Amino acid sequence: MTGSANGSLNWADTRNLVLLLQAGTGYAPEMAPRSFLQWPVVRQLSTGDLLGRGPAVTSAKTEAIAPRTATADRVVQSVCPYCAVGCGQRVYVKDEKVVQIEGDPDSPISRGRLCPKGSASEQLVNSPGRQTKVLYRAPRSTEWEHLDLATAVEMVADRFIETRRRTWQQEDDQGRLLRRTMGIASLGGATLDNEENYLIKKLFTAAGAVQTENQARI
Amino acid sequence: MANADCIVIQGSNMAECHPVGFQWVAEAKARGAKVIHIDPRFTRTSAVSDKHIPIRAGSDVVLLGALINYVIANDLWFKEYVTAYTNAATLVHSDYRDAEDLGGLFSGFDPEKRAYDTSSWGYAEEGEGPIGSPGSEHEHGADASARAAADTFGSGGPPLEHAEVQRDETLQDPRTVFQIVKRHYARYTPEMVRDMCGIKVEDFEYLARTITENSGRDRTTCFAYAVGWTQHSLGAQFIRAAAVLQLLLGNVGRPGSGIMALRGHASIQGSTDIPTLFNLLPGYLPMPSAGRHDSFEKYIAAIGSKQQKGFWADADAYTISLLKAWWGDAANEANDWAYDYLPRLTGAHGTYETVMGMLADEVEGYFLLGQNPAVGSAHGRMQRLGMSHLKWLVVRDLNLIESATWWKDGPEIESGELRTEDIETEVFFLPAATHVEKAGSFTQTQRLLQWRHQAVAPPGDCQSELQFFFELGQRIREKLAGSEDERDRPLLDLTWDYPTDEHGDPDAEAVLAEINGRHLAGPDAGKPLSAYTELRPDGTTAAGCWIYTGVYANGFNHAANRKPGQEQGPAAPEWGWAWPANRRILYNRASADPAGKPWSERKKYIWWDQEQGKWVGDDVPDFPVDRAPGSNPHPSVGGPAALGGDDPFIMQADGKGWLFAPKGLVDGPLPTHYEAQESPVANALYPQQQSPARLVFPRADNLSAPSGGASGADIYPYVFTTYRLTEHHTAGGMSRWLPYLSELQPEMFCEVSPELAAERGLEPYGWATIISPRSAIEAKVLVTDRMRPLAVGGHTVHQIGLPYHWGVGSNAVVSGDAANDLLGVALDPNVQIQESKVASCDIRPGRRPRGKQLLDLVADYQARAGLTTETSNQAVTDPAAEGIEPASGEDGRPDGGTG
Amino acid sequence: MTLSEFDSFRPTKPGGRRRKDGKSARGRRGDYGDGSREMPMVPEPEFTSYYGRPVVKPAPWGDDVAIYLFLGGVAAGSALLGVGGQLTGRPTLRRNARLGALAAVSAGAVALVKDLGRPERFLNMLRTFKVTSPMSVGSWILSAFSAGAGVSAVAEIDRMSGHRLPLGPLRKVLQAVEGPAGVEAAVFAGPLAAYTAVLLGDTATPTWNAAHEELPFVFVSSACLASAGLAMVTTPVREAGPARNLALLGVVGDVVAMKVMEHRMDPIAAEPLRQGKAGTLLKWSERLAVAGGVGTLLGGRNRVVAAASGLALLAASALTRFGVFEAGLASAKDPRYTIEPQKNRLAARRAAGVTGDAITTGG
Amino acid sequence: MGQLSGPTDPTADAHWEHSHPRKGFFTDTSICIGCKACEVACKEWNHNPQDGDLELLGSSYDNTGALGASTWRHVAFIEQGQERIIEARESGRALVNLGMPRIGPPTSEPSPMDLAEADTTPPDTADFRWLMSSDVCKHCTHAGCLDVCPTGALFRTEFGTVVVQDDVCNGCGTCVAGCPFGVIERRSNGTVKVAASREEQHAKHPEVPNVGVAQKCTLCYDRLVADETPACAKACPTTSIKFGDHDDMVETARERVSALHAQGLTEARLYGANENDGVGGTGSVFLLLDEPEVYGLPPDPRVPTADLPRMYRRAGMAVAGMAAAAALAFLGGRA
Repeated sequence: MTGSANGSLNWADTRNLVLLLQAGTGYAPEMAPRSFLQWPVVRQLSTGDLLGRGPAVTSAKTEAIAPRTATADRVVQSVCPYCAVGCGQRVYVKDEKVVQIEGDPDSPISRGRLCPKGSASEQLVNSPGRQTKVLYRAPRSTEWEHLDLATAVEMVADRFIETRRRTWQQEDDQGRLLRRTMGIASLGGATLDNEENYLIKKLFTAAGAVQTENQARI
Repeated sequence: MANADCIVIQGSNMAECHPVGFQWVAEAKARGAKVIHIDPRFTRTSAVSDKHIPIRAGSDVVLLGALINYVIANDLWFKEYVTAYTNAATLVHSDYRDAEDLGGLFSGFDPEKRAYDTSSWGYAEEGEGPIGSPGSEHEHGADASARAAADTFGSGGPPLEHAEVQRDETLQDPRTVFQIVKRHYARYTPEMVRDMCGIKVEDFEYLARTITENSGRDRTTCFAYAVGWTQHSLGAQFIRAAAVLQLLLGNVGRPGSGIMALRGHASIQGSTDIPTLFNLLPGYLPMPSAGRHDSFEKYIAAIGSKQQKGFWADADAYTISLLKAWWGDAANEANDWAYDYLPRLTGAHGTYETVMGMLADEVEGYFLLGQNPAVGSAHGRMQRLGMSHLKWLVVRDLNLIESATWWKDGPEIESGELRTEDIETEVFFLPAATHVEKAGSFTQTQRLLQWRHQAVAPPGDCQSELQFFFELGQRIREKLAGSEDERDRPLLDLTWDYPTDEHGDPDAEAVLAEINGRHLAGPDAGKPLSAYTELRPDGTTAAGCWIYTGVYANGFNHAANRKPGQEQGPAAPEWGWAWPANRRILYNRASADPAGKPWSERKKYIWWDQEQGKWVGDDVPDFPVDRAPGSNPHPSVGGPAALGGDDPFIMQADGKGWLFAPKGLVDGPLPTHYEAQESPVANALYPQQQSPARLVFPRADNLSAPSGGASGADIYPYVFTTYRLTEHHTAGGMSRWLPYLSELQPEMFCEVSPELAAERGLEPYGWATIISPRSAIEAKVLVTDRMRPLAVGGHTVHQIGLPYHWGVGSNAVVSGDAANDLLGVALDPNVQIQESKVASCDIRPGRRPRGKQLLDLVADYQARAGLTTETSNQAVTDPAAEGIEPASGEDGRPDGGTG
Repeated sequence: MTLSEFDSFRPTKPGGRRRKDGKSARGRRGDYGDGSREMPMVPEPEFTSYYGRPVVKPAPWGDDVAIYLFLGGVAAGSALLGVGGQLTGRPTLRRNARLGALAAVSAGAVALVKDLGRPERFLNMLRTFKVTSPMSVGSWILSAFSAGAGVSAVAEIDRMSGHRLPLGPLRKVLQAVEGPAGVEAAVFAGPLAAYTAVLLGDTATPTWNAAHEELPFVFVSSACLASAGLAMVTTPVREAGPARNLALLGVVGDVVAMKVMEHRMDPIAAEPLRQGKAGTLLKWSERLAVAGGVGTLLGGRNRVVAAASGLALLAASALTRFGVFEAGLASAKDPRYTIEPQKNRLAARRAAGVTGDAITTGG
Repeated sequence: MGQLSGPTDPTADAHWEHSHPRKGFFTDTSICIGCKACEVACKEWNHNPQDGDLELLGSSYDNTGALGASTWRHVAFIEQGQERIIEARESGRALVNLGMPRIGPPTSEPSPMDLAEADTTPPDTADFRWLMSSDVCKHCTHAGCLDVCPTGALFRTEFGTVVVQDDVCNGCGTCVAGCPFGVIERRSNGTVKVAASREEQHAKHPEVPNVGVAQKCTLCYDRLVADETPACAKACPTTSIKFGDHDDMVETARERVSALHAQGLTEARLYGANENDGVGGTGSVFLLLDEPEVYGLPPDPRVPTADLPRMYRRAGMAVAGMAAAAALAFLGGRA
C-alpha cells in the first residue's frame, strides 16, 4: 500500500481518533513534542518508505541539521601557523569563540587543502592543554606560582634594565665603539609575524642586545 | 613547480614536511613529469615518486659534482644560456689555486685562523691584482681572512670594486670559470658516486639522463631542498652545487625551474627578511662589525661599491631610510643618520655561541619567543645546562614547553646533574596569543606576505608578541626617561608611538606601514612609498625594510589582497604580496634569450615587447622594465644603470649567475666534497677529510667521534640522521600538546634496516638505546626495508633514522627522549647552522639506564673511543699533502701579499 | 609513552595486546603484508591480512545477550506448555509454565535493556517496525509475547493469592481474557524462540552468518528442551508427561540440528564452534542434553530423576546459547575467518564462470 | 518497496521525494601520501575524542589501528618488497583479463581494453613500495547496518549516504555486527585519562560525547545540507580523496585505473565500483594497488540482509516444527 505524498492522506477523520489514542496511552517516546502522525511506524505508511530507511525515520534534530560553518557569526581569512607553505585558512567564530578552522578554497597556494597539523589548528587554539595564565618560578623554588600579567612585565622590564647596565660594553680593547650588552639574548621569531619581529629587532638593537636569534639558524 | 618536467627532491622530505605544497608536485606528475627523491630513507615522498635513490647522509656534493661533470663531459649544458647569463666566460686571477692542486684546499687558507683569505679567488683585472672588495686596498692576510668571516656580510650580493671583468667568450682559456669548473669536477665520476654515496651506477645514469633530458629550451627541471641540505657543516656548498648544476642546464629564472627552498616555519622567511638574527638588519643589510664598519662610509662601501652593477649599489639609500624609520628626526646628516646608535658585532654571536656564553656566566637574561631549544636545538643537554646558568628566563609560548620546565622535570634532573633546589634561574612563563588571536603578516617560502586578520581576542593573560614588546619598550623608556646617560639615547630617541586599540594591542598595520616606508619631505610627505626604487639617500624617505617597500603602496595593505586564485592566472599576483615588488619568479629575465625572445613557446614567461619598448609577460619583470635586450652600458656607470640587456642577475655585482663565486662564501668558491664532522668513511676525493673552514668548538662537553677510519671510529660505527614527521611540528610545542596529533605518532622511535636489526639483535617495536659522544637516548624500534645499508668506502654503512619531535617533560600529551640530545655543535662557517643531518652513534637493544648510570654509559663509550677535545677537530687533515707547511711560507700560502 | 618513574619496572610488551574493544593492538600473523621481517614466526603460506587485525567487528554484546537467548527460549517453550496445560486440563503444568514464561521473559528483557549502550532509550525499539531488521521484528514479537504471557501469569498469581490482588472490576475482564492471552502468548512463542537465530544469522559475523540455515532449528530445539526441563523441575511427574515428550523431541532436535549445521557450514567458519572456549561449551552442552534426554526417557517418572534431568537440560540449553554466542564473537575477531571463506567462495564462483559480481574489478 | 540486493538507486529505494544526485567518494590510493590530514580534519569537524592508547601499534606509521566509533577515517600503511609487488601485478592482470562487469546498458566506454597485446611490461619494477590508503565507511547501496537497525537511528539520507542519528540510537549494537566491512562501532568512553599530574593546570579533559551510541562517518551530512565539501575531501592535499556525484566518481575511477593500466601498472584495481557485487556497489569507491585483504578490506563482502528472506523461511519452518513438537508432546501417549 503505497501512501501518496506526505500529509495528503485522506484519513482526516482518523486524526482526532489518533490524538485521542495518544493522549490515552501517554506513550510517545522521543517524538513527544510532535504529533502521533510523526511516529515513524505511521510515517512508514504515509511516506511509502515501508522498510523505514529514509524519510520515515528522521528525527526532529536530523531534519533541522546545519553545519556550524553556516551558523557562525563571522568568517575571518587567516594563514596556517605551522610550516612555510602558507596555506590559507578560514576561521569561523561564534559567540566570540573559534568554532572551526578549515582550508581557504580561494588560496592559489593551497586551494582549500590542509595537512594534519593545519587541520588541527582549531585544537591548537581551543586545546585544554594550552596555558593561559602567567606562571612564575622564584630562584631555587620547586613549583610554579601564579603572578598577574602587569607585575610580570614590570619585573621583566626591571631585570632588563638592570642586566643591561651590569653587562654594558661601550668600546672594545682597541677603543672602537661597541655600544652593546652581551648579557641579554633572545631566541625565537620564525613563528612570529613580521611586525612582531620588527618591534623585537628594533627594541633589542636600540637597547644594544645583539644576541637576537631564531629558528632560521637551527 | 607545477610547470616542471622533472622534479628532483633532495635534502627534503616534501610530502611529509610540506604536504599541501606537494600538491603541485603531484600536479606536475599527473602531467607526466618525473619525480625523483634522493634521501637516505624511503619516506612518504619516495612512496609517490617515480624513483627513490638512497644516498649516504652527507655525500650530496659528490652526487651533484658528478652530475656537473656528466653535463659538461657529455656537452649537455645549455650553451647560449651559460655564455650569456653566467660568469662562465669570466677569467679568474692567476693567484687562484684549485682544490685539485692543494689536496682539497683552495688558495688562501690560514690554518691558525681556520679561515680563507678570499682575495686570491677574485676575477682577473686589467692590471695584475684580482678585483678585490671595495674598501680593502691595504689589508693584511690576517685581516682579510677575518673580514671574510661570515658575520661581515649581509647575505645580500657580495660586493666587487667594479664590474670590468676580462672574459673569453670561447671559454677555452684555462683561467675561465668554465674550465676551472670542468677541471674541478673531473674526478667526480659515477664510480666515485658509487663508492662515496652508495648509489648504484645505473641509478646515477637514470638520474643524470632524466635531468638532462628535461632541461634546455623546451623543458625545465626543478630542484627542491630543505634542511636536509642546510643542516650540514658544508650546507651552503650543497645548495651552491645545485645552483651551479642548474645554471649549467639553464634552469634558473624560468617557469618550472630553479631551486625551491622549502622553509620550515610559518614565517621563517619573514624572520630572515626582518631578522631577529644577530648578523642582519632588515633587508639583508649587515649588522655593523667593530673594526670593519667603524664609520658610516666604511659600512656603505663594504656593502656595495657605486661602480658595481646591480641594486646593492644603492645600499646607502636603504640604510639611511632604515635609520630614519627607527630614529626619525634624531637621525640626520650631522650624526651620520644616527649610525652610531647601532651596536657593533665583534665576531659570530649565533645561538650556539650565546649558549656557550651562558655556560661561562656571561649571559644573564634570555627570552624564548615561540622556540623550544631544550628539544629543538642541537646538543639539548648544553642548552638546558646553559639555561641553568641564567639569572632570569622569559618564555613566551602557547604551552608549557620543555624549555620552560627543564628545571622541574628535565633529563638532567632525572640524571642527577641538576637539582631543582640549586637552580638559581628565575623563570617567567607568559602565555602567548595564537595566530587567530592577533593580526599580522606571515612571509611564506615563496617570499609571499599574507595578512592574517584577528578572529577573536586572546583568552586569559595571553598577549601577542606585538603587545608584549610594545609594552616592554614603553616601560623601559619610561624608566629611562630622565637618563642623561649617552648609552640610553638610542632607546629614548626611538620612534615607538604606535596607535593601540582598546585592549592596548598596537595596530599591526601601522607597523607594516612603517616597514613599507613613507616620504618624509617633498610634495607627498607622509604618503607611503610604492617601490624601493623611490628610496633616497638624503633622509627624505624612511623605510623599515627596503625589500618590503611596496607592500603598503597607496596606503592599503597588499598583504591582505585576497582575490580568489580561481579568478587569476597561475602567478596569482593579487593574492598577498611577494617581495621584492610582487615578483613571483626571481631573475625571470633569464626566461628569455639574449635577444628578448622566449627560449620556447612552452616555457614562455617574460619577453621583450618591441612596440611598447618594455618587458612584458605573466609576472612582474625582475629587470629594469625599459632596459632593451641589446643595451650594453659601460660598466663604470655602476648601479642598476650599469646592468646590460643580458644581465638577468640584477642583484649580482656583475649581473651574471655565479658558477664560480669569487666573493660571498668563506669555505670555497666552488662546492667541494668534504666528509661531515663525524663520518665513518674517509674522503676518497682529497686528503682533506672535513671542511677546513667549518666552525668547531673543542670543549669537554662537545666531544666528536673519530672519523674516516681513525682509531676508535668502530665504537660509534653507525650513521644517524634526524628528521621530521608530518604529524608533528619541530620541537613538538604545537603538536605534542594536541591529542589529535599526539595519537597519530605517540612514541619516539628509530628506523633501522632488517640487516642492522639482525646485527644488533633489535626486536621490532621493542626498545633500543642510541649512544653518541654527547648523550644516550631510548626509542622504540621500527625495523623496515625503507632503511638500506649502503656499501660505501669499501665497507657497509648502516644508517639510523631518528625523528626529533619528542622531549622529556611531564606536561605534553606525549613525551619521549629528544634526538637532538645526541648531536654536537659543529657549524657551517657561512651561516652558523649546526650539523644535525649526519653524525655517528651506536645502537643496542633495551631501554637506556636511568639516573647516574646514563652518564656513566656515555662516559664509558667516550673512554673506549679515546675521545679528546682534539678528535675530529683538526682543520687540515694532512698538511704535507695539502701544500701547507705550518712553519715555512712557500707558494701554497700567499702570506700577507696584497693578494 | 608517558615517561614515569615506574617505567623501568614495566616489562617491555611481549606482543600485541588488546587495546580497547575491537582494535587488537597487534596480532602478528607472520604475514609479509607489513614488510618487516618477523624473526621467529614462519609466515603462513597465502593468508594475508592487515597486521592480523579483524576485518569485521564483533557485536559489542556482553553475556547479557547470551542470557537473553537462553531465557527467551525458556519463555517461548513454557508458553507452549502453558497453553497445552490450559487446553488439556493440566492446571499445575499450566500455572508453572505460565509463571515460568513470565519470569523468563521479564528477566530476559531486563538483561537486554542492561546491555544497551543507552538503556534509557529502550523504548526506541518500538519506534519503527522494520521487516529487514530481525531486532525490530524481535522487539515486536517480544512485546506481544510479553503482553499475553503477562496477562495469563497475572491471572495465575491472582488465583494463587486468593484473589487478594487489588483488581476490583478488572478481575472479571482478566478472567475473561486469560484464556485468549495464553493462546496469544503461545502464538508468539515460536517466533520468539526462532527470531534470535535470525538475529545472529543476519550479521557479518562469519560463524553466525555461515550457520543461518540451521541455527533456527538449533535454537528452537534448545528452547523446547529448556522449557521442558524447567517444567520437569517445577511440575510433579503426574502432569509433566507432555514436558517429558517435549524434552525428548527437543534433545533429538538439538543434537541433530547441531550436527547438520556443523556439517553443512563452510568448514573454516565452523572451526570456532569446535575450538577454544566455545568448543568446550558446546561439547558439554551436547553431553548434558543427551544425559538429560536419557534421564527423562528412563527415569522421567521418578520425581528426583526428572528434576535432575530438567536441570541438565536447562544447563544444556544455556551452554548451547553461550557456545554459539562465543563462537561468533571469536570468529569476528580473527581476520582469517572472514577472509579465507570469502576468497574461497569468490574463487568458486570464478571457476563456475560467474565473473561479474565481485567487489574488486579490473576496470 | 525497496530491494535487499542488486543494483538500485538507494535514495529512490528509501522514497525520498526531492531528488539529489547520490554523493560519494573516490579514494585514489595511488596518490595518497599518508599524511592523515583526513583523520584529523574528520575528528576536528565531528568533535570525535582522541581514542588511542598513545602507544605505537606496530603497523609501520599507522598508530590509529582501524576505523571505529571515534575514528571515521583511518590511513593504512603497508610496506612491501619486490615479490609482493610482482604478485599484486599478476593478480591485477588476472582481474583485468576477466573483463569489465558488463551488466546494464553499454556505457559509452570503449570495449574492454584487451591487455593481452598492449605493452604492459611494467616500468622498472620498484624493489620496494609503501602502500597508503585512507579507509572510510563505504556508504553501501545495500547497507547492512541500516537494514538491521531496529530503531531507525541509521537512515538513508537524501544524498544516498548512510547516517546515524545519535539522538535516536540506543546502542543495541546489532549494526556493529551487521557491517560486512567492520566500520561502525559503539563508542565506549575509551579515552585515555589525561596524565594525572596535569589536572591542576588546565580544565578537565572534555567528557566524551555520545558514549554508548553507535558512530560512523556521516559523509559530513551536516555539510552536505549546506552544499559544502566533506572535511576530509576538502583537506586532502593531493585529492587522493575525491568527492562528488557517485556516478562521476565511478567514471573518474574507471578512467584513472585504465590510465594506470596503460602505463603497465596492472596492479591497480577498483574496489566497490561494481554495482553487481554483494552490497550493490558502494558510495565510497577505492582504487587499490593490491588485494583488498592486504588493506584489511574483505575480498567478497555480502550484505547479510540479502539472505534475510531465506532466513525468515528457515525460521518459519523451525517455528512450525516447534509447534508440531509441542502438539505432539501433548497428544502423544503418556510417555
